Amino acid sequence: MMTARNRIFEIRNLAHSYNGRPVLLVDDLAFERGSITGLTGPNGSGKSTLLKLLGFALKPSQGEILFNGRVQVPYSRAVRSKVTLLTQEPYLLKRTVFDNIAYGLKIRNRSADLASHIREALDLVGLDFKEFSQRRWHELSGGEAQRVALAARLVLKPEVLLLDEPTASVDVKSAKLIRNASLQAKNTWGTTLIIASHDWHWLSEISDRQLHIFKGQVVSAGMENIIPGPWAPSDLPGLVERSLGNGAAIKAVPPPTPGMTALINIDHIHFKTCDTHDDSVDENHLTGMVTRLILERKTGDILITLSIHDIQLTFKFPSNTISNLELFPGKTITLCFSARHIEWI
Amino acid sequence: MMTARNRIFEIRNLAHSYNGRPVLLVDDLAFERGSITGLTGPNGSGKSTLLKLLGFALKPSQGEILFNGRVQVPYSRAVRSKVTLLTQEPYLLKRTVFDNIAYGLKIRNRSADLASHIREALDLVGLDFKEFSQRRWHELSGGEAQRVALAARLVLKPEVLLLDEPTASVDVKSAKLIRNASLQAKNTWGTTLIIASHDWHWLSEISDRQLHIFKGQVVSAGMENIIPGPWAPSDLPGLVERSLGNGAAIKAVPPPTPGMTALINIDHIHFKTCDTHDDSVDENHLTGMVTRLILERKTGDILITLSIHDIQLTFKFPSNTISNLELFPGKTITLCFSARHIEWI
Amino acid sequence: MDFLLSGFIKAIELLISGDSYTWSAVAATLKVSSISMLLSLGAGLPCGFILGYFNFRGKRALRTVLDTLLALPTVFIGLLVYAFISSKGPMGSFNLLFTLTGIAVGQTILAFPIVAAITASIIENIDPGLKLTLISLGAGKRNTILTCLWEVRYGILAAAVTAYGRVLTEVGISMMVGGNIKWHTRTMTTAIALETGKGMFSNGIALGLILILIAFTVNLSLSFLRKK
Amino acid sequence: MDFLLSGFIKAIELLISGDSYTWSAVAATLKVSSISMLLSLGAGLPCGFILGYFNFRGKRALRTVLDTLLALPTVFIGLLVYAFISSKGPMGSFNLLFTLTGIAVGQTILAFPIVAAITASIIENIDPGLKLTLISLGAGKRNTILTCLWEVRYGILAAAVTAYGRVLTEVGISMMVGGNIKWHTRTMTTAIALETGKGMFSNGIALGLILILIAFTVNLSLSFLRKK
Amino acid sequence: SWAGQSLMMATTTSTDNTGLLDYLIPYFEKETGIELKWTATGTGKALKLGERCDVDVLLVHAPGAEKAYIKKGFGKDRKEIMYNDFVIIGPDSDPAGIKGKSISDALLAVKSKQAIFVSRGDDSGTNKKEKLLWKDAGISLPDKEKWYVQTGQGMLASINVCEERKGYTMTDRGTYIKYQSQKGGNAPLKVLVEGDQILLNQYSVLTLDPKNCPNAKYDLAMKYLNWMAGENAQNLVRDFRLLGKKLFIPNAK
Ligand SMILES: Nc1ncnc2c1ncn2[C@@H]1O[C@H](COP(=O)(O)OP(=O)(O)OP(=O)(O)O)[C@@H](O)[C@H]1O
Ligand SMILES: Nc1ncnc2c1ncn2[C@@H]1O[C@H](COP(=O)(O)OP(=O)(O)OP(=O)(O)O)[C@@H](O)[C@H]1O
Ligand SMILES: [Mg+2]
Ligand SMILES: [Mg+2]
Repeated sequence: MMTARNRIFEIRNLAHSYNGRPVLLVDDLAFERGSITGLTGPNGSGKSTLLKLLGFALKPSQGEILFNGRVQVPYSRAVRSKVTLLTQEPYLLKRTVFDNIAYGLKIRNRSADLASHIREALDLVGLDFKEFSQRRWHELSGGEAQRVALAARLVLKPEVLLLDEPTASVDVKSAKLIRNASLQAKNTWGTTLIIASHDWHWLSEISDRQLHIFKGQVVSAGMENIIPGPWAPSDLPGLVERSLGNGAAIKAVPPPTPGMTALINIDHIHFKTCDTHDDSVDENHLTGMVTRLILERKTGDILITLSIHDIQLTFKFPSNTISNLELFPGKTITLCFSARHIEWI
Repeated sequence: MMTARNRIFEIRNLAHSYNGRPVLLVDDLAFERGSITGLTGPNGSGKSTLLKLLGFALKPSQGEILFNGRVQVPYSRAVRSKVTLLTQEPYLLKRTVFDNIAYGLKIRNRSADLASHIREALDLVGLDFKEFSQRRWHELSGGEAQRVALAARLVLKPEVLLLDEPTASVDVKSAKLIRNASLQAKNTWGTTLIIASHDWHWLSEISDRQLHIFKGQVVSAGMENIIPGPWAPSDLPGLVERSLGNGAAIKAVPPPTPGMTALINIDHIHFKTCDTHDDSVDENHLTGMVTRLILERKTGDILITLSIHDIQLTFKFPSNTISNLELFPGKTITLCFSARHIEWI
Repeated sequence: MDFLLSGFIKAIELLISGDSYTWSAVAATLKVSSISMLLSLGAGLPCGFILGYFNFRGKRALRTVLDTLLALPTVFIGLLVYAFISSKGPMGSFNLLFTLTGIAVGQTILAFPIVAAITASIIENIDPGLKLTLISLGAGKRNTILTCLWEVRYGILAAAVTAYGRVLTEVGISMMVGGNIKWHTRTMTTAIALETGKGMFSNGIALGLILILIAFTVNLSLSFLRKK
Repeated sequence: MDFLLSGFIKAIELLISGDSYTWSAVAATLKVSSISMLLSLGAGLPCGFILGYFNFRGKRALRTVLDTLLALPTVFIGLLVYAFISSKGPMGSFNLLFTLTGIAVGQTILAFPIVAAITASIIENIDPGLKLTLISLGAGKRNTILTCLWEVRYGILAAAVTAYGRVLTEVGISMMVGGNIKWHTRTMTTAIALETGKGMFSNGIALGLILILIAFTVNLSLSFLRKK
Repeated sequence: SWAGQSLMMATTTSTDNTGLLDYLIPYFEKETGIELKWTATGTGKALKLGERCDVDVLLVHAPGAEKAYIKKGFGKDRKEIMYNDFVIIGPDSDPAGIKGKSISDALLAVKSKQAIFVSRGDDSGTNKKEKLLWKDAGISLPDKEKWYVQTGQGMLASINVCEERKGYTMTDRGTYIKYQSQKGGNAPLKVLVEGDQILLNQYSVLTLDPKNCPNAKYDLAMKYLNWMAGENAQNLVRDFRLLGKKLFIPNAK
C-alpha cells in the first residue's frame, strides 16, 4: 500500500487545457517515492502534458499537484532542484557537451570534481568522454543528442526524474544502458522515475507500475489493449460487436454512453485457449495468428501477440502454462473470454 | 539483379566528414527503383548523414551520387522536386498543419484540389482532417508533429522518399499506418523508399533489403548481431574469445587488424541447436534463454532472441523447423555455430 | 520643465487646429519615410538573407563592414548624397537636390544597413532544420528566401521598426539634402531642429510629440503582426 | 564630388598628424558612447528579456510603446534631458549641462529602446524547448535570464551593434545637452555638423571617415564574438 | 584672482564660424586667467539659454531683441562691441536687375519679377534683419510665395541653396567671404546691394540680470564685457582677418 508518507506526488482534480481544448483530466493519482512508473498511451493522449505538469514546468489550468505533501507551483524553490524533466524533444544549450552536462551542476553550485561527474554521466548513456565531451551541441547525431540530454539529467541525481520518451531514436544497446541507468538511479539514489514511452516492452521491463493514458484520462494501472471501433449493434440481444472482416467479430456489452472506447485489460482477465466449445452467447472466440512471444523478465510471464485480421491484441500468460500450449510464432490459436471483460472508458 | 536502368541511386567513392572527422565511407552502393531499403545501425553510425546525402541536402566531402544515371548536386533541378527527405527531427513551418502540408504542393504549382489532397495525406498518417488541419504548428504533441511532417512528404507523391526514423515517438497504431502508407507509395506510385529506423522489427516487415551501417561503413546487406568486445586471446591456439562472464565464451578467429568489430550475419549462417555434441575446437556452444520469438511476416521465418549473460543475439530459423524445437520464451537452449562464422569489420 | 508642459499643450492645439505648417511637415515626413522604408526593405531583406543564410569566404568581413555602416553619421550620408546630386555633381541633371526624393535616397542608405544587419543575424540563427526542410520539400531560391523570411517574421518586424525609427528621427540627411525648405522639404525633425535653434523649446517639444504620435500610430497598426 | 576626395586625404592627414583637436573629439565620442552603451545594455537587456520571455496582460501594448520609443527624435531627447538638468530644472544642482555625463544620459535614453526592443523580439522567438530545459534543470530567475541571453548571443550582438551605431552617430543630444564646446563636449558628430555648417565639407567628410574608422575598429574587435 | 575660474558663454554661429572667437579668446584667457567656454547656436536659442541661466554671458547680434530682453529682466548690461554689415547677393546675371538699387527698390524688384529669394527663416539675428528690410520696403512677408524659399538653416547652407536655385539672399559679409573663398574667387553669387546704413550688423555682449540668475557669474561676465570693450580687444578685432579680408569693425564706446 502507498501510505501518505511515501507519496512523492499527489494529483488532485487536475485538468489541463490548451486554448480551451481540454487535454488532460486526472482526478486523483499518486506516485510512490522510489518507484518507477511507466506511462503509455497513443500520440496526443497527454503523456508529455502530464510529465510537464509533474515537472512543474507548466501551470495546470485547474487543480493542484502536491510534491512531498505540499502544493507546489512552477519555479517554487521546493521543487526546482529536486524534480528534473527530460523533454520529448531534447534541447541542448548552445555550448559543448561538457558544458551542457555541467550546467545543472553549476547552477546548484556543485562544481567540485566536475569532469569526473560528467565522465560518469556520459558512461551511463554509453558515450565516450574523450570523444564527445568537447563536441559542440550541433555536432551530434539524433540519438547522441538524446543521450547527452539524458546524461545532463542523470548527473544531477535528482529526487524525481521524469523522462519523456528517453529511448526514441536511441539504439538498442543504448536503450539497455538507459534502462540500467534508470534502475541504478532508483536503487542507488532512491530516485522516483516516471517514464513515458511507446516502447512497451522496454517500459514493462523497467517499471513497477504502468499507467495508460487515453484521451487525457488515466485509464488503469496495467497493460491493456484498445480495440478500435466501429462498434455496431450485434444480432445477439444486448450486445454490440466489432466486425473483424473475416466473418468473425468481437462481442461486448454496450458502452454506458455512445462514443466510448473499448479495451481489454490483460491484468484483469484470465485467458484460456478454447479447448472445449463453450457456447454461451456472450463468450468471445477469437482466432488469430501468434506473431510474437515475449518474456516479461520481471514477472516471468509471457506476452503473446495475436494478429486477428486488422487488429493486434496482446495477452499475458503465466510461463508455467505456456509450455503446454506448444506455441510458436506463426501458429493459429483460438482464445476465449467473456464479452463482459471488455471495459468501456 | 539490379540492372543499370533500374538503379535510381548510385553512390561512387562517397566519403563525408564533419570538420575533418570522417563519418561515412561508401565505395559503391546502388538502390533499385521502386524498392524499399531499410537502414539500421547504432547511434552515430551515419544513417542520417547518408540520407541527407541521398536527399541532396548535403554536399559530400568527396565522391559522387548519381540519380537516374546522372551525377547530381544539392539544388539541382533534376532532383529538387523528385527526392524528398523526412529529417530525423521534423521541423514544421510556423503555420497551420494545413499550410505545412500544402507548402510542397504550392511550390510545385499543384494547388488544385488542395484540401482533398491534404485530407488524404492526413488520413495516411491517421490524423483527422477536421481536428488537425487548422491547428498551428506548436499545438501538436510530439508524435502528432512527426506524423504531420510525414504527411507533408507523402502528399508530394515523390519519386524517392527518404525517411529518417519515421516511427520514433509514434504510437503503435500509427507505426502500422506508416508502414501501410510506405507500401502504398511503393505499390501505387512506384516510389523508392529508403528508411532509417531503430525499430528493427518494424523495418524488417516493410523493407525489401536491409543495410546495416556501422561506424560509417555499410556493413552488409542483411541482419546481423554485433558482438561487443573485449576480445582476448583464447587458450585455444589461433582463436580469440569474448568471455560471457558465466565461464562460457564466444570463440572467433582473430581479426585481420586489431580493433575491428565482430559480427554474426544471420543471413549467412545456418544455426542449429546442439543436439549432438560436436567437439571440434572451433565450434561455439552458446547456452542462453529465449526471450522473444517473432514472426517475420514477409519470409515466414522466425526471429529468436537469445539472452546470453550480458549480450543478446538474434537468429533466424525457417518456420518449418521451429515447431519441432518446442520453443517458448523462458526456455533455455544451446546453439552451435563455427568460430569461423564470426566476421570482422 | 515648464516648456515640457507648454509643449504638450501646444501639441494638442496644433493637432486640433490642423495647423497647415505642421501638416505640411507631417506629410513630408510620411512621404519620405515611406519611400525610404520600401527601398531599404526591398534591398536590405535579400542582402541580409544572403549574408545570414550562406557560408562563403569573406562573409565575416562583409558582416563587419555592414556593422560599420550602421555607424554612418547622417550628416556624412547627407554630404555624400549632396556630392552626387548637387548641380555640379554627376547626377545633378536629375534635380534631386532639395527634394523629398533626394532625402529618401539618403534615408535609404541610412536604413539599409539596419535592415540588412539585423536580418542577417536573425537568418543566421534559424533552425538548421528549416534549411533541411525547405531543400527537402523542393523549394527553389525564391521560395527559400520568402519562406525563411516569413518564418522569422517577428524578428524582421523588429528590424523594420528599428529602421523606421531611425529614418523618422534623422535630421542630418533631411537638412543637408532637403534643405529644410519651408512648405517643401521641411520634415518634422528639421522643423524641430529649427524651433529648438530659435529657442522655441516648447514648439520643439510639441512637434516632437506629434512625431512620436505618428510613430505610435504606425506601430499600433503594425502590432496586429505581432506574436500573440 | 571633389570634396569627397579631399576629405579622404584630409582624414589621413589628421590621423597621421595626430591633430589634437580631432583627438579630443574622438576621446569625447568614445567616452560618452561607452558609458551610454554600458547603461543601455544594463537596462535594456533585462527589460527586453522580460518583455520577450513572459506573457502578461498589457505586454503587447508595452511592446508597441517600446517600438514607438524607437522613434524618439534626438533633439527631442536632448530637450527632455535639458529640461531636467538645466539650472532651472529639477536636477540643475548636479551641473550636468554641457558635460559628457549629460550627453551619456541622453544617449542612454536613445539606445535603451533599441536594445530592449530587439532583445525582446529575439527572446520571444527562442525555442520553447529552451524554456522547458532551463526550468527542468532547475535554473532560477537570474540563471534563466543569463542563459537565455547567452543562447541568443549573436542576436544580442546585433542589437548592441545597432544601438552603438545609433549612439555614435547622433547629433541632436550632443548638441543640445553637450553644447558642442570645443575641447570639452565637442564630439565627432557635433564637430562634423560644425564643419559642415561652416561649409568645410571636406573637413566634415574627413571627420566622418574617422568616425567610421572608429566604428570599424570596434566592430572588428567584436567580430570574434560572431558565429563562425 | 580670477585664475582657474571659468565662464560659460552662448553666442551665435557667425562669431564661431568665422573663427573670431578662436582667435580672440586665447588672449582673454591669457590676460585674465579665466577660462571661457562657449556654445555656438542660433540667436534665439542663445538668448533662451541665458534666460534659463544655463550660461553666464551672451555675445549676440539682434539689437531689437536684446533691448527687449533687458526690459524683461533677463539681461542687465549690454555693450556694443563691433559690427560688420549685411549684403544682398545674387547671380551675376541678375535677372531681377537689382544691382546698385536701394534696398527697398531691390526687394520690390525681386518681388515683382518673382525671382527666387532665399531666406534663413530661422529667426536668427540675420533673419530678423531681413524681415525688417521687407517691412521697411512696405512688403508683407511673402511667407507662402513659391519664390520665397525659407531654409531654416545656417547662413552658409542658405547661400548654397541660393546658388543651387540661382536666387538672391541677404547674408552677413563674413559668411559671404568664406563662401567666396570656397569657390576659389569664382563665386556664382556676387554682392549686388551693399552699403546702406540699415545693413549694419551690430554685435553686443550681454550680461545676465543677477535677479533672474543669481548663480550666473555676473562678476566674471562683467570682466569679459569690459575686456571686449577694452582697447586691447578692440584692436584685436580690428586686426582680425578672414581670408585676408577685414571682417569686423570695433565700435565699443
Ligand atoms: N502547446 C500546445 N498547444 C495546444 N495543444 C497542444 C499543445 N501541446 C500539446 N497539445 C495537444 O494536447 C494533447 C496532448 O499532448 P501531449 O503532448 O501531452 O501528448 P503525448 O501523449 O505526449 O503525445 P505523443 O505520444 O505524441 O508525445 C494533444 O492532443 C496535442 O495535440
Ligand atoms: N553537424 C555535425 N557536425 C559534426 N559531426 C556531426 C554532425 N552531424 C552528425 N555528426 C557526427 O557524425 C556521425 C554520424 O551522424 P549521423 O547523424 O549520420 O548518425 P546516425 O546514424 O543518424 O545516428 P542516430 O541513430 O543517432 O540518428 C556521428 O558521429 C555524429 O556525431
Ligand atoms: Mg509526448
Ligand atoms: Mg540519425
